[in-house]
Amino acid sequence: MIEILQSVIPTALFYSAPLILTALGGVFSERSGVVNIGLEGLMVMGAFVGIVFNLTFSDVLGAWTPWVSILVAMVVSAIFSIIHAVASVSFHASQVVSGVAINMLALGIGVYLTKQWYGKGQTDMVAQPFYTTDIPLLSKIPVIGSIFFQGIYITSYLAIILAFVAWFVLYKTPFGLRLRAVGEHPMAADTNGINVSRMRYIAVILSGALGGLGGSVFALTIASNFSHSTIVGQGFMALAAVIFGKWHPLGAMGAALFFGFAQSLSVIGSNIPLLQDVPQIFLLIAPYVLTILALAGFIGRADAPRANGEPYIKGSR
Amino acid sequence: MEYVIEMLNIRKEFPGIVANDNITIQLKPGEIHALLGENGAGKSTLMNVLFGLYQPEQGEIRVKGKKANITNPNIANDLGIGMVHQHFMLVEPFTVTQNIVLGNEPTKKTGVINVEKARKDIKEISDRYGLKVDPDAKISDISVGMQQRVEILKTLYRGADVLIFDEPTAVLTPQEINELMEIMRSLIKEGKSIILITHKLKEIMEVCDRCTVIRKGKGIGTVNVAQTNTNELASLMVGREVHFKTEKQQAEPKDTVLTIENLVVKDSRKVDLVKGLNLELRGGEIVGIAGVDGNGQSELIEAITGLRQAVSGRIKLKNKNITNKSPRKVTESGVGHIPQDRHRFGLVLDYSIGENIVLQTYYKKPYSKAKVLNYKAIYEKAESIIKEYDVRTPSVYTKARALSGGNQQKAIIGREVDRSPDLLIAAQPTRGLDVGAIEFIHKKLIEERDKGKAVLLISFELDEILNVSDRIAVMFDGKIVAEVTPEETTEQELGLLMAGSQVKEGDSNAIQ
Amino acid sequence: ACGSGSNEDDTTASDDNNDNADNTATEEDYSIAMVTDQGGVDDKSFNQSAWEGIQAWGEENGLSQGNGFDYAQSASKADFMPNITRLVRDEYNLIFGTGFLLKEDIQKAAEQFPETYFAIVDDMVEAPNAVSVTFKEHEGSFLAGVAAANKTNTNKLGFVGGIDSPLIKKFETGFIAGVKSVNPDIEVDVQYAETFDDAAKGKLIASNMYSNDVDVIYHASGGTGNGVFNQAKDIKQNDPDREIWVIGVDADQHEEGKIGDHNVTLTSMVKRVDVAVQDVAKMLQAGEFPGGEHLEFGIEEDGISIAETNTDAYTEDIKNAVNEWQEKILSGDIKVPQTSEELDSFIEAL
Amino acid sequence: MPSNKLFALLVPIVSVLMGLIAGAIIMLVSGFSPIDGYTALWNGAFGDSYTIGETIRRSAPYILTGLSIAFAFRTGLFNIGAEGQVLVGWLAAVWVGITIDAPMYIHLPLAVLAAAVAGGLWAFVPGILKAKLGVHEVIVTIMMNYIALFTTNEIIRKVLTSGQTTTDSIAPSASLASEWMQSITFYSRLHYGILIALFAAAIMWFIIQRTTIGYELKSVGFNQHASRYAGMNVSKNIVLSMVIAGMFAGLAGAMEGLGTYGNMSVTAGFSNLGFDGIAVALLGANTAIGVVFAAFLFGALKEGAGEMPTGAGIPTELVDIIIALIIFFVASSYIIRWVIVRFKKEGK
Ligand SMILES: Nc1ncnc2c1ncn2[C@@H]1O[C@H](COP(=O)(O)OP(=O)(O)OP(=O)(O)O)[C@@H](O)[C@H]1O
Ligand SMILES: Nc1ncnc2c1ncn2[C@@H]1O[C@H](COP(=O)(O)OP(=O)(O)OP(=O)(O)O)[C@@H](O)[C@H]1O
Ligand SMILES: [Mg+2]
Ligand SMILES: [Mg+2]
Repeated sequence: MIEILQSVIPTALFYSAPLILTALGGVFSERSGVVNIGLEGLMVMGAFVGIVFNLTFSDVLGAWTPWVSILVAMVVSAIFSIIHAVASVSFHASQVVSGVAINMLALGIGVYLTKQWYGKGQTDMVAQPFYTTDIPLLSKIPVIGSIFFQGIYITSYLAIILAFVAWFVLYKTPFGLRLRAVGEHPMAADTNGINVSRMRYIAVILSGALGGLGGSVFALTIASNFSHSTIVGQGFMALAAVIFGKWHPLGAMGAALFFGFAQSLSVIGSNIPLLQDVPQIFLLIAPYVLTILALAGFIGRADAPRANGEPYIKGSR
Repeated sequence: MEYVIEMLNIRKEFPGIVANDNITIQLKPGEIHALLGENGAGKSTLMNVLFGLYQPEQGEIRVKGKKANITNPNIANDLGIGMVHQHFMLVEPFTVTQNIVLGNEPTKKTGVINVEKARKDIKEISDRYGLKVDPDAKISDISVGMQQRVEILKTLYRGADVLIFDEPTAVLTPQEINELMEIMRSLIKEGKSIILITHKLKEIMEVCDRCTVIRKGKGIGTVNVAQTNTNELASLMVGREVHFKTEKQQAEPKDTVLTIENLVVKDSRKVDLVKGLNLELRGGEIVGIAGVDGNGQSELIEAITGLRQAVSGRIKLKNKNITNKSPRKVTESGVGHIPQDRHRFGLVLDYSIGENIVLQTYYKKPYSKAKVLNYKAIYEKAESIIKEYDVRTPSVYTKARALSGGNQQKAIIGREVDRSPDLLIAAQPTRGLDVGAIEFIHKKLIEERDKGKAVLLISFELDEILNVSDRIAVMFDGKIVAEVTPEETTEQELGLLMAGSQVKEGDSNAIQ
Repeated sequence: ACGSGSNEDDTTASDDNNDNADNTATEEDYSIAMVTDQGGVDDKSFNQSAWEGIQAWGEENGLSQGNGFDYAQSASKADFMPNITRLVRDEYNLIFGTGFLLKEDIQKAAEQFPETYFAIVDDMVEAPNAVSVTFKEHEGSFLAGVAAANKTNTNKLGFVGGIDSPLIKKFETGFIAGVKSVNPDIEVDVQYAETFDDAAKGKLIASNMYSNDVDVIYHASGGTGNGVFNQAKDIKQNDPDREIWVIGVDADQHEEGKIGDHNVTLTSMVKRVDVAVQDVAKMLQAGEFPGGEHLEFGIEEDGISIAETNTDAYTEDIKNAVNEWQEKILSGDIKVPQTSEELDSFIEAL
Repeated sequence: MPSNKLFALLVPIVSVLMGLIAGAIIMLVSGFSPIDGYTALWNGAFGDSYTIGETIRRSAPYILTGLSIAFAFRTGLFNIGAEGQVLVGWLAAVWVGITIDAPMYIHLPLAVLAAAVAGGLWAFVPGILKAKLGVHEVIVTIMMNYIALFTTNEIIRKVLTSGQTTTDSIAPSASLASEWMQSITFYSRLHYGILIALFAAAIMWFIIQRTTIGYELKSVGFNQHASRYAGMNVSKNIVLSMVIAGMFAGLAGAMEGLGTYGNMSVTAGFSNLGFDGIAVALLGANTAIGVVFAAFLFGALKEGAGEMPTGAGIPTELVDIIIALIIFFVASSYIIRWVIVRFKKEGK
């Protein structure tokens, strides 16, 4: 059993980390009332920038390259997400439409520029990706140490820590209270003197930053290069995690970890004696079926922030 | 004389309509100033201008004699102007405290919201003005009255000394209204000034010092309340004579239409709210259900109309059992329902008026044949209803959303009455309407009665109950605890009964 | 022109050339084009290899891209046919479809355009004007298996497949056959990712395999393999002494294996599509286009080889062992199995 | 204020123009000639009868997935699952096309129907979960996509073939392919499916605009409480909406299985027909007519894109960028309206 956990948990963690980060972005955006199905595109942008930056500056920055890369990816994706904010907050565009456009645009730009800059559809592999580490001291703890603190990406911890930070920000600070108010009842927030548009801009930009972080972490821990197929569906899985987690940062983290576990189990399944004779197809679809069952069985109904998806137009009702 | 607020010659246009046309209103310090006008006269618009939600095209606002340019609610807050909106501006999943401090949160050094301090501040203010609230309750869990107190606390918390109340009493029970009046008086005592919008002339007479009347966007004038009466106010506002007491003949009850036996209904939190209720209703009579909000009225209506499951008991319509039948079955058996919440239940706001008129009949001839809609028939019907019920709308193709509340209500009533149901359930049918519209709706209900239909009227307005009903059933704690006739009772007695005091010997004789 | 960086500034020029190509193509001048599958001409795999073959052939004949040879990139399955047709109408004499995904479309095109020659790489079509080019991947995989079996310390090996399909089965069975031929006691853990572009899945599988003491993984899974390389490199980074290897596929994946001073790519099973493409082109020029035939490129035809780039890991001993078995294959002493059934009887016979 | 109809026409046209202008700027900046680029794009989409045929062929499934998403949207549901519904529809059509032996007038309708039914069943799952348990349809449909992908692959390998990656070709009696259409379009793969797609659009328009079913569906989409009050069965309508949406998407699968390809192959990833359908639906403002136009626009741009690398050396992704920008501009029609109104005022 411990052995299984030892192999499941670290893998689940690296699989989940990009999803957690991106889903946190989704939580911020949707909590402020802006539906964000553009998460996929934001991840694409993050992956693209993270890889390109890493390839370009690894000689200069050395071991710091991956860290600076994800930072730059965050910033660029945050800027990129302003398009979504402008369309859906200022121009009152349908937020779903704008999100779809973000997805197409990011992939288009990413691959187009890759072809322009590298003359081919995919980049080389980066020389400075993230590597796993053992946490000093903690990894020595018997049992737990080997499960949670050995051979783990720092970025996975970062994701988990950020989930708690997001929870803190959303539920403990004035900023979070205001942001949630804007997503529930923008007019009430407005009459309380809160600038609805500004809050929504900030939230969308945060989702851009976190989505970019998620995408670049994916690229620098898992894919190592960028092409049209680097990010295929992870953004949608992150969106699913947002909803699965009931628009709560810790919920979204839990959902993303659940996906990671399920994927990891489906791979490891063939080594577990009990599951050895199960045809592979069932293991393959198990993560998705399990998600549906979990939702239907005990997670149940989840209510979105009430003003989610609705542009706020001053003076209308 | 110094005014705290002066709005001079305000003009505000919306596309195609002048909502405020050269209106002036001046508020003296320490007064309660009423703003009166028909539905859609432009009261809310004027106050929204004052609160910084709208920018006027013309005119000037002076605060304590100084010209002010109020471009957003923040500025209004800073100038000490607070507003309790007609539709509450509360974030439902938040607690009372969170709603009050929102936008002005006290923080600790760490940047965390200082909940303890917020709670203490709120307690202080609420004690001072007698505004009882539970600071940790969620808005979605508290009564409308408490929600309103939260709204008031919100403005006081921000240090407002001019308070605008936009129709605060429309959604309150009589008890809550009395409490509110008390609160307003104590606010004045503390040196605040108040602008009160209400359609209830009695309230104006009771608490207000002066009253500004507007009609169709134009200022009619300001009167001293002490030197006027309700009749004069009403005719100033509507431009004609208004009858408060609806004329009606003695009821002639016929066969039993509705029988309810031992009905038990739970609310959405699985608590019994209707606890073995019995009631009988005959054709040709209007039975008013009087009761304090939350005593099971809503659940009773929902059980009758099939919107909520009854746990036990029986509901019979003309000897047909309709207990736990689907809403469609109930409707088809001859029940009409004017719902309490017109936006939630009564209308599909994004449908046109025409489409809303056939909301329960679209699948029947002539509105559709073999599942194909006949829009010509639908809109013809709608035309005739908006004409008969004086629904003011640009056209039958206009979305219901664009209509004023009063006109939305008239459309619903038109729709329900026009189906000519044997039983018409009217829940708070005149909430938020001006006196003219109320008069009209009361007339329609009585007309139905005179056609031999049974009408069940649920209202928190004792006036309305006493004025319209032929028989009054008092509902308390999920049961009908007394039945009286309007002639034999008084508001005081009803009030006592509604509060659950024992039925007196003499009254039980009144039960038929 | 987008495919090669050097060409990107002279777009207009190549555009003009394009027009010329249509006008000046005479009967003696042959022109050749290819339609990629979703991978694209820079997939570091058989699309790229095929394109390199075509380029080499073009250079040899003094042609330039857009003028004598070209490619059409497909973004999805829906693009195959329009791309083929466009090239037909641009009057290319021979059109390659690279990848088994194009099988149906090449088949159809060959029937519709009998005047044009076609070639499908990695699958088979039947038409008098089309040639089928396949590779004996099982033979190469067999040698990869031999190398892995000689390298392993744990006697546990892994195989990561892309999509479970007859083609990838050839890699799997060849590999296992090679391994078992060296040492029947070695276990091979086989997993299919069911996708060619999910690096995360590849990494999950590799992580699981390596933590179960597998020390060499052979992958035939395209982009999914990125994850395998990643995992191997990560382990190597943390524990430079740990012996851990990946065997690449299609092209020499030496680059992918680099990690500091080490390289985790033991070797790669290289498919020389470029060789095959040039061979077919030359046959066409010689007027001997093998229409209707099935050409199989194996070790003997130089269509398959084993990379020897990583001289540190790929030791002389391994090299000798591989060469030994290669001889046996060439001489026909052993027939490498291509399907699960053949593999079963092969192992039985050991 | 100019009439709404005028706007409904102007906004998309202005948006497309702005998208193309933005594309031209990008081409200029990256050193390409916009004239060459757009000439190639045009030739690739409408250059001759062949490309026109292919453009139309490509549009047919877009129409259907667009309808699928638009239909669900009208009921307030977001069907991200068209992708999976396409796959199961495709599989079902091919399955019937291969295994059944019947005359064309039975076989073809049966195969088409099978696709619709399969798509409908696939969408039934998220529908019923949403209606009965309130489970968010977005997650369930995303999960159902993956399940569809892996299961159809497995069925092709294990049931329809023995370990092969492509099924046999369907019987000619189940084929939508049309020699006549092919012959007038220089052997494009244009097939009768486009008629099915247009017919489906007409059906959607009719259901939504003219029938009591559509009246109920829209009503439930707008306000569930009022719909219940009015006696409508909210759960039934949610399920029905998803199922009809799934049937449209399933039909898109039939376009591919019975028309374009005549078989089905194991695939490594999604066809993107479903995801692109989201964009098509939204570009078409979720109306049947709008979806048809948007699908043709989409089809033309995507088809024409193929010519850009060969014709002008421009990566096809530029077209994706242009499409995305067009979508932005349509979505932001508020600002376009505002500009047009401003413009008109100034002109006066
Ligand atoms: N946001 C708006 N957009 C367009 N027209 C509006 C808007 N708000 C108000 N109006 C118009 O202005 C008029 C006045 O509206 P207002 O809300 O001030 O009425 P009111 O006097 O508050 O009515 P009630 O008594 O029903 O609350 C209405 O008839 C309406 O047509
Ligand atoms: N977006 C809008 N477009 C047109 N008219 C509007 C709009 N919003 C509000 N109105 C108008 O504003 C007027 C008053 O609005 P208000 O919110 O005060 O409702 P009301 O008439 O008081 O109804 P209720 O009884 O529901 O409170 C209405 O007459 C309505 O026509
Ligand atoms: Mg008002
Ligand atoms: Mg009102």
